[in-house]
Amino acid sequence: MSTIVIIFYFLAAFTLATAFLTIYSRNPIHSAIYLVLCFFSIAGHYLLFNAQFLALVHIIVYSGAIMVLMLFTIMLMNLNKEDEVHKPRITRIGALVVFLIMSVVFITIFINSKTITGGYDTSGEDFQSIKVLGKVLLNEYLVPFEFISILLLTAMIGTVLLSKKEKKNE
Amino acid sequence: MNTLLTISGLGVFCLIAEIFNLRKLLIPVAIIGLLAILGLTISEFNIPSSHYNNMIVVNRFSVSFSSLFIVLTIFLIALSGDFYKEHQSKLSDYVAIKIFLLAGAVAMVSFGNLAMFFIGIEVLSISLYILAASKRLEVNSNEAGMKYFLLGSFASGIILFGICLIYGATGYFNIDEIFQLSQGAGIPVWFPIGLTLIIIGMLFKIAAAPFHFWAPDVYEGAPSITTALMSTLAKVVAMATLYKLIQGMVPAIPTIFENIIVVISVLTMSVGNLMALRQNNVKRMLAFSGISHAGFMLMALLSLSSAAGTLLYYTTAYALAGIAAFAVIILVTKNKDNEDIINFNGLGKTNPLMAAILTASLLSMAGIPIFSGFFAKFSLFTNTIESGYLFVVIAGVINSIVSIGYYFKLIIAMYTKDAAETPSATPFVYYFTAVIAIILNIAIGVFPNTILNLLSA
Amino acid sequence: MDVSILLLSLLIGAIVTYFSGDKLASKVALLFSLVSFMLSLNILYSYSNGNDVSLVREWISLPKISFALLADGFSLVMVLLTTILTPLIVFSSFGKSVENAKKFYALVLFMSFAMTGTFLAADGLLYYIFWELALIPIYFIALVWGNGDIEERKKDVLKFFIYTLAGSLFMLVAFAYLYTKAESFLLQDLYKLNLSFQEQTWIFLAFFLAYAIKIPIIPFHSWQANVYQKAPTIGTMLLSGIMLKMGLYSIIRWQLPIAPQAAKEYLPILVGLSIAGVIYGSILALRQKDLKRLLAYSSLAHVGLIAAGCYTLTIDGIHGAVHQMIAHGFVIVGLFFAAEIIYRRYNTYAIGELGGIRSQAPKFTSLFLIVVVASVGLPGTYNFVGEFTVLYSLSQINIWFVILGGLTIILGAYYMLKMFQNVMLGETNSNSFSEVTIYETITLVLIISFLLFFGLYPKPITDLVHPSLNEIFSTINSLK
Amino acid sequence: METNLALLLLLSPFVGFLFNTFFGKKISKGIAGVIGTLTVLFSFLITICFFTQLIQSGKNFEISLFDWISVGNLQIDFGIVLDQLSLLWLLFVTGIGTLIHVYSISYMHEDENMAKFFAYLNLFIFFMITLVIGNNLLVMFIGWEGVGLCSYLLIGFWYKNQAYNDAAKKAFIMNRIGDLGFLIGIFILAAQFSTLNYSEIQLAIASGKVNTTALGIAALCLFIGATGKSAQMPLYTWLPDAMAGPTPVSALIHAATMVTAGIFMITRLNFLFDLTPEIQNVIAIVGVITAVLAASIGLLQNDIKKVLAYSTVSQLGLMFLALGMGAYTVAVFHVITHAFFKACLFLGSGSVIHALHGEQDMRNMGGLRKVMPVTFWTMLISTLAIAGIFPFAGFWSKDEILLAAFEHNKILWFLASVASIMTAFYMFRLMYLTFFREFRGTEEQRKHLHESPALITMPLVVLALLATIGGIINLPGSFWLNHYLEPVLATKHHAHSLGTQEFMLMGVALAGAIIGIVWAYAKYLKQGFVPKEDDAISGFNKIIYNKYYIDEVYTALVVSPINAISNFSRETIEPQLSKLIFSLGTAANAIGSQGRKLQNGNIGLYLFMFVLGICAIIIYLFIAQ
Amino acid sequence: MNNILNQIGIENYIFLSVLLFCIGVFGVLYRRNAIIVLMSIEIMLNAVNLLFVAFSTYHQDAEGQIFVFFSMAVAAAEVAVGLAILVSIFRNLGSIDIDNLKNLKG
Repeated sequence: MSTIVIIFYFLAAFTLATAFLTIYSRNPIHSAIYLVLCFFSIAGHYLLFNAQFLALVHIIVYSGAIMVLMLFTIMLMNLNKEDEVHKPRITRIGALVVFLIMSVVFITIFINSKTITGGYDTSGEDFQSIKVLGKVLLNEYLVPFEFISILLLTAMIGTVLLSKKEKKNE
Repeated sequence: MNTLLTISGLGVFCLIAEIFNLRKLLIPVAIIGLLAILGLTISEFNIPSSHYNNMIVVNRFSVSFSSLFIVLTIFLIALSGDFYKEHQSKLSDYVAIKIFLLAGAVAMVSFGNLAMFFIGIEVLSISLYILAASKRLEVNSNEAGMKYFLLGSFASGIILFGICLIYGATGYFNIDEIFQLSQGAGIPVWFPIGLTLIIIGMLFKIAAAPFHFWAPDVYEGAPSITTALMSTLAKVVAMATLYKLIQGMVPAIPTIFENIIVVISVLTMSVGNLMALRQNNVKRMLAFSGISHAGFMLMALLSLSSAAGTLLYYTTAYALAGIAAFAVIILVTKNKDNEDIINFNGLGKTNPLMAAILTASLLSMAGIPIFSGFFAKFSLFTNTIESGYLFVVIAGVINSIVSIGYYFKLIIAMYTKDAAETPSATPFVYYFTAVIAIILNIAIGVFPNTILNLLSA
Repeated sequence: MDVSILLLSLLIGAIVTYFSGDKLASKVALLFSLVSFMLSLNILYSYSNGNDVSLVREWISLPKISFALLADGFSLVMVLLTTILTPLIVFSSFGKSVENAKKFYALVLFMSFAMTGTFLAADGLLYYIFWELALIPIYFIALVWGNGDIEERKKDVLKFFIYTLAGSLFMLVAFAYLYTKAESFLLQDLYKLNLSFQEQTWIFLAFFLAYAIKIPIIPFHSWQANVYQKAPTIGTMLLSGIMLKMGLYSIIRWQLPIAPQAAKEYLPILVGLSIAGVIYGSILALRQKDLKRLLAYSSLAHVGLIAAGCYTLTIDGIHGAVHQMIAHGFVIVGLFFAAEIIYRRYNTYAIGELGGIRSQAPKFTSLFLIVVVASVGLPGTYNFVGEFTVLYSLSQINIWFVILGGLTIILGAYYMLKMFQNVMLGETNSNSFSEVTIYETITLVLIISFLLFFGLYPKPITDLVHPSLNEIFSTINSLK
Repeated sequence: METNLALLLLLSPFVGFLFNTFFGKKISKGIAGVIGTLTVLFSFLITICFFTQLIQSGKNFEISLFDWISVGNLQIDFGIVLDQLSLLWLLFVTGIGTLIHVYSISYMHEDENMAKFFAYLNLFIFFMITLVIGNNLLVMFIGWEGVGLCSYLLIGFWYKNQAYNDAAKKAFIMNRIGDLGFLIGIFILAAQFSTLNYSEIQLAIASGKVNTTALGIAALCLFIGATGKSAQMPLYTWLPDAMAGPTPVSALIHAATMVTAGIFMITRLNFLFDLTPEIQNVIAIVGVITAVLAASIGLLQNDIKKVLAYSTVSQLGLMFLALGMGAYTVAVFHVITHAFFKACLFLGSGSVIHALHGEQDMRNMGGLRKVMPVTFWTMLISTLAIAGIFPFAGFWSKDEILLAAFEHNKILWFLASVASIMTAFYMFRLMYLTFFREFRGTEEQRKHLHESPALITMPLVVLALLATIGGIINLPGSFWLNHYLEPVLATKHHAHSLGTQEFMLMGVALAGAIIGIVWAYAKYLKQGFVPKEDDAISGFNKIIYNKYYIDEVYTALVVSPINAISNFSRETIEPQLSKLIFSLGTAANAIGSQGRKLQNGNIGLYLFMFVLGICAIIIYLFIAQ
Repeated sequence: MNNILNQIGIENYIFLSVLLFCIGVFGVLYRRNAIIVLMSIEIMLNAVNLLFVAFSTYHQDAEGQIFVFFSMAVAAAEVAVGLAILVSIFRNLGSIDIDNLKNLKG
């Protein structure tokens, strides 16, 4: 078993474990911390694929932006207590059952799917350096890239709209 | 292509207008702008083209549906003026979001690449989350927003997963390439799984059973005008996109998958109709009615190759009736704290025109002749019979019968009960919108050719 | 000139009536219905001179739907029935104030428009559209202007609407199916279709459901009495006088020629069911306490006989059915109008509270009696012509059919005379009953003179419908 | 010319009807009556014209006026025929009709609706003429139903009394039962011959090639029609009740004219009945049973008009007996003589009732002989005639019937004789109770006792005269009627030669009549027996007095079940059916209500369903395959 | 350059992603705290992102990675909007327990 495989399994186990703990922790702060760890481990996977740029962006966006935003919200709302009452047993069991069914179903169908027996293509070309990504993003994917700005703009206006206090009788 | 650009431009313009305090002009300008865009869009009708590495594909399908979306948006924005009278400072935001939403909608029907599709649907969804939650001081609106947001994001995740699997199977996001590959042998099973997941995600968006649970709650809780938007524009967009997705990615639906569609279609229309029977809240009732219509629209997928025109017709008929109905509903429930049927009592006496319009739109939804809803259902039935699914049609017929029950509940309330209060003055814009919408509805009912055959040539 | 002008005049009439205001509405409606009556006479004249008054225009190219109006003797007779009865019905309401008159009369004219369209349409979908359109005005007429408890009425009228719509939607499916076979909705194309027996059976059933509910044939009649009772009398007249003829007309025009094999196969059941309706309706009518309900059940019995005539698949039966349709149209309008006259004075339909009217209103009594006698089918009235012919055709199928169907002349006499006795005769009623007004007299006299004239001289109608019925009959009989 | 005259004959009473309907209120009662009478008289005169013409030329007059109903290959026109039979009928219909009109002018003058009465009478005459002169069965059917309608109107003339209205309704419905039979008979004939014209049918039958089974059924159906109209078993019960109408109506419609329509029809179609001996037997048996049964009921009735009514039924039974034996002329002969004496009897009873201000119960009469001599004598003559006393008209006709019966079947003869004896008994019982001994009514009535005015007595006298000499038309030996009717009868009926047997039978008949009279004399005049009060009647008498409870039986067997079914349908089937339809809606609503519980607002549940849905679809698509 | 998939195999990544995705789903179903639900959805999206990158390597194609950028942007936008809604709910209800959102039902 090569190092890479060991690293993969370790990372995979870590990812799943932290993801699970995220959900399982009763304290939202802990959840957030676990989630950050989870994200880091996913970044590790990206690095395994040699996608350094993506890994970096991932950490910046998720761990840096999204999680900070969440933590900030948690703090803002003063939710850092373990005040969540557990769901009724039936829903918890239901959730668990659904989780199991879904995992089994999906894994079954993927096991049933045609396994790739031969080797994997290695084009040898560079396909994931910043340079290539930049070119693809700003040439072929220019329109979606620009359209993303609309998305973000909408989200921005929306967030403002949702939180802006109105002045009465303007 | 131009459509998308100009719509985005118009959206940005609306935001800028706020800076220069041009609120009074906002809605007229937006409407005029949309009309201009409508003209621009229609001018591209006979010029199929693709832009930017097939990111945007303009063809008759996309142009006709985009035009429909634009028309619906015009109506909705026209209604916004009065609806947001109390929220002048946010008006431009609302209008801008709606226009961006339109941009997302247009992207969804004219995508040539799954990236555009995904971003389009996200623009649409996020706008809707915002609009649903936009009455931030009202718990119901918050709840609606939250429910829609959680379930919607979940569905987005499913769609994303589906896209990912398709990418994994084919290595492309470009649907032309995917279409090519999907015909070849040896495509991994990831592809059908991915496609199934995307379709499930879209079924969620059109509120098909059993993915419909969000719809009634969200429709009820959201501000009425947003409900109008969701039940007309959003539903139509999702349906058109679903059609385009399937048609664009596979040459034909395998029988086994058609079975699924049959089951979901029948289930959806039945659930929608049966649940609507016992509703007291008009918006909620129309939500269930919308669910049942989604079931009908799904029948179009059973005759995939020939149903585009029918689907366009059905969606147009449904959306126009919906706009007319909601114009009346918004008007009637304007200063009320709920939308119960009781508010409609005696409308036939206090405001006969509006009552007539609501009646007409409900009759159209019920599929009574000369209203376009009849032709819509009829051509859908014909198509489906031609594809050999007679029993789905019979289920549809039985559902149409059931649907009379609740549509007429409202009509009866309007004409037989006495009004509790005296009518207040009606802003002209409601009349205008409702009348135009219902006239369009009847017009395409009398001349169904105009739309029915748009996509068949 | 073709028949479309008729539709146009009625439609315009409806619109103009709506805008003419409450005061003028009834007069405007009368004017337009008379105009359309004149026009239909004119068309009839032109038709009998050998001119083609039909109209076929392409309307929708895909699916191929035409705006096809077929004017042959048969449809013209039915159109004429509509255009005569409409002014009569409008006129019958003169001297009685109607709330929201402009809407009311506009709806009446609109309904008449739709019914005329149904009788004329020669394209399946067009026909279906008119068929459904006729349902909406009567729904509102019954709902808004009806009498009795509003909650009950709402339920019953809604049931009526849903029920009839349910039936006709299956007809729509049948049409859609036929379209996939024929690639056209045109009547003649549908006639030419070569359908397997099984297909015919299903299509026949789909049509049957629509017609059986509309006509109604038992056991699909449960909407009828309630709606007749609760609708305003004008609505009841429209329903019973014209609208249910739509179903009977359609049997002959659409159902039998399109699915003749099925009709032949199930002839005993169909005729049997219709005759069961005759007997059941009569028996029910015997013990009704409400005048309008009684008349409703009498109508059930009568139309059962007409339907039986249609389903005998003999030329006589069809002929007789057509005669009987027209006769029944007049007589039932007359009967309901008589009930309305009583209601205007006593404000009740309860038979138990009536009686002793004859001594106060001899003129009314005589007129009413003649209508009653006509409905009983006394020779010399038009009803006899139809009844005789239908019974004759039944006798050719099976002697038992005519014996059972013939019970109508016994039971019919029984319940009608009993009703007449309880309503009109006996010791003078303590409430005063004013004699019929001039409007009411004219209406009744017109109806009666029609019934008597054609009772003695039905030849004009026979001559008019004969060729077209023969044509339909040969279609039914041609091998399929 | 002849056509116009024939139309005039037909329409003259109709004009009277129209006139009295529209202007009756405006003119005085007398004028209304006179106009009504004149129109009938006019018809009578035209009939005489035609009659003399026919006698001279012997040629029928037949014309088709216009096409009426055309059914497939069956063309029915509105045609009239004036031949021996129809003219004979017309003669006594219009003749007696005129007399009764005259009588009514006086009899009805106190009634506020006299004009209407005359209108109805005229309408009746019009329909009766239609019935008689039609040249095909369907025209006859118009008249047939039309007279039924008039009968309905006239029985219920005093419409304020619901019992009278019930009687009218009953008459109409009983008639309609027969009419259904008639109609079915018509259908079968139409199907067989494609025509309903009498002469054409006769020709077709004469040419052979007929389906006798079908004809038998047709004949039976037609006979059922006749039993309705002519009050035979089992449909006779309406006739006694029909006495609710004014007495002239009873005389005209329910004694002289309308009830003989059945005999007219069978005589008209004699060629058909001749082919079906089984049906003829049925007719004869039904006739004789009716005769005996009705006569036996008549024995104990106390209502003067009821007695006459049962006597009518009984006499009609005898006529049917004659018809059943193929002795059509005999039947017709008896119809005519019966018309004379029965009309006279009814009018006479009317005169009595008139004098007693509406009293009809014979127990409250008596001793009227002196006060009302004209009425008494005319009635006595008629009674002798009906009892079959030589040489009154009834003797000859009844004797012919008995003679025919004796030749045909001894049992029939015996029963007919029994009926005759009973007839003689109850008729004289009527006479004795009414005119002899002391007056048993109230003092108030006694004061007002008076002979009726001339307008009433004049028709009585005329009719009594006719009842006396009426037999002349078919006296043994001359047999004028036989010869006269020969052209319309298919089978020539040989006249009896007067032999020993004939004389003996006459003697027996006469003796029978005398026995009846003596029996009545002994009981009612000699002993002065007055029938008991209703409650006191018991035993077999009670059964007879209550008409063998046949009405009750009919009610129990037919009317009550129908009403019960009707009630059951109205109260149970209809609501249940309604409920069934509603239950579909209710079920849908119930599902909706249950569904609402699922839609419980819980996001978790929604997601749960969402995921389950995904799993289900995936499993179905990718695992279950 | 050595393709990492030669050693690990694409299946394993698929399984990992699926499991991660399912854990996300589980979280959505299991928790009542809206913010944790939000996090669960992020986990789902990340699972897909991971798979995108794996497929990108599998196909030796940049597009998959480009899509991950889009997906991140979408995630960010969603979180922003989601949190905004969350905040307004918190302001109105004082809690972010999604089980309290049961006004709308039936």
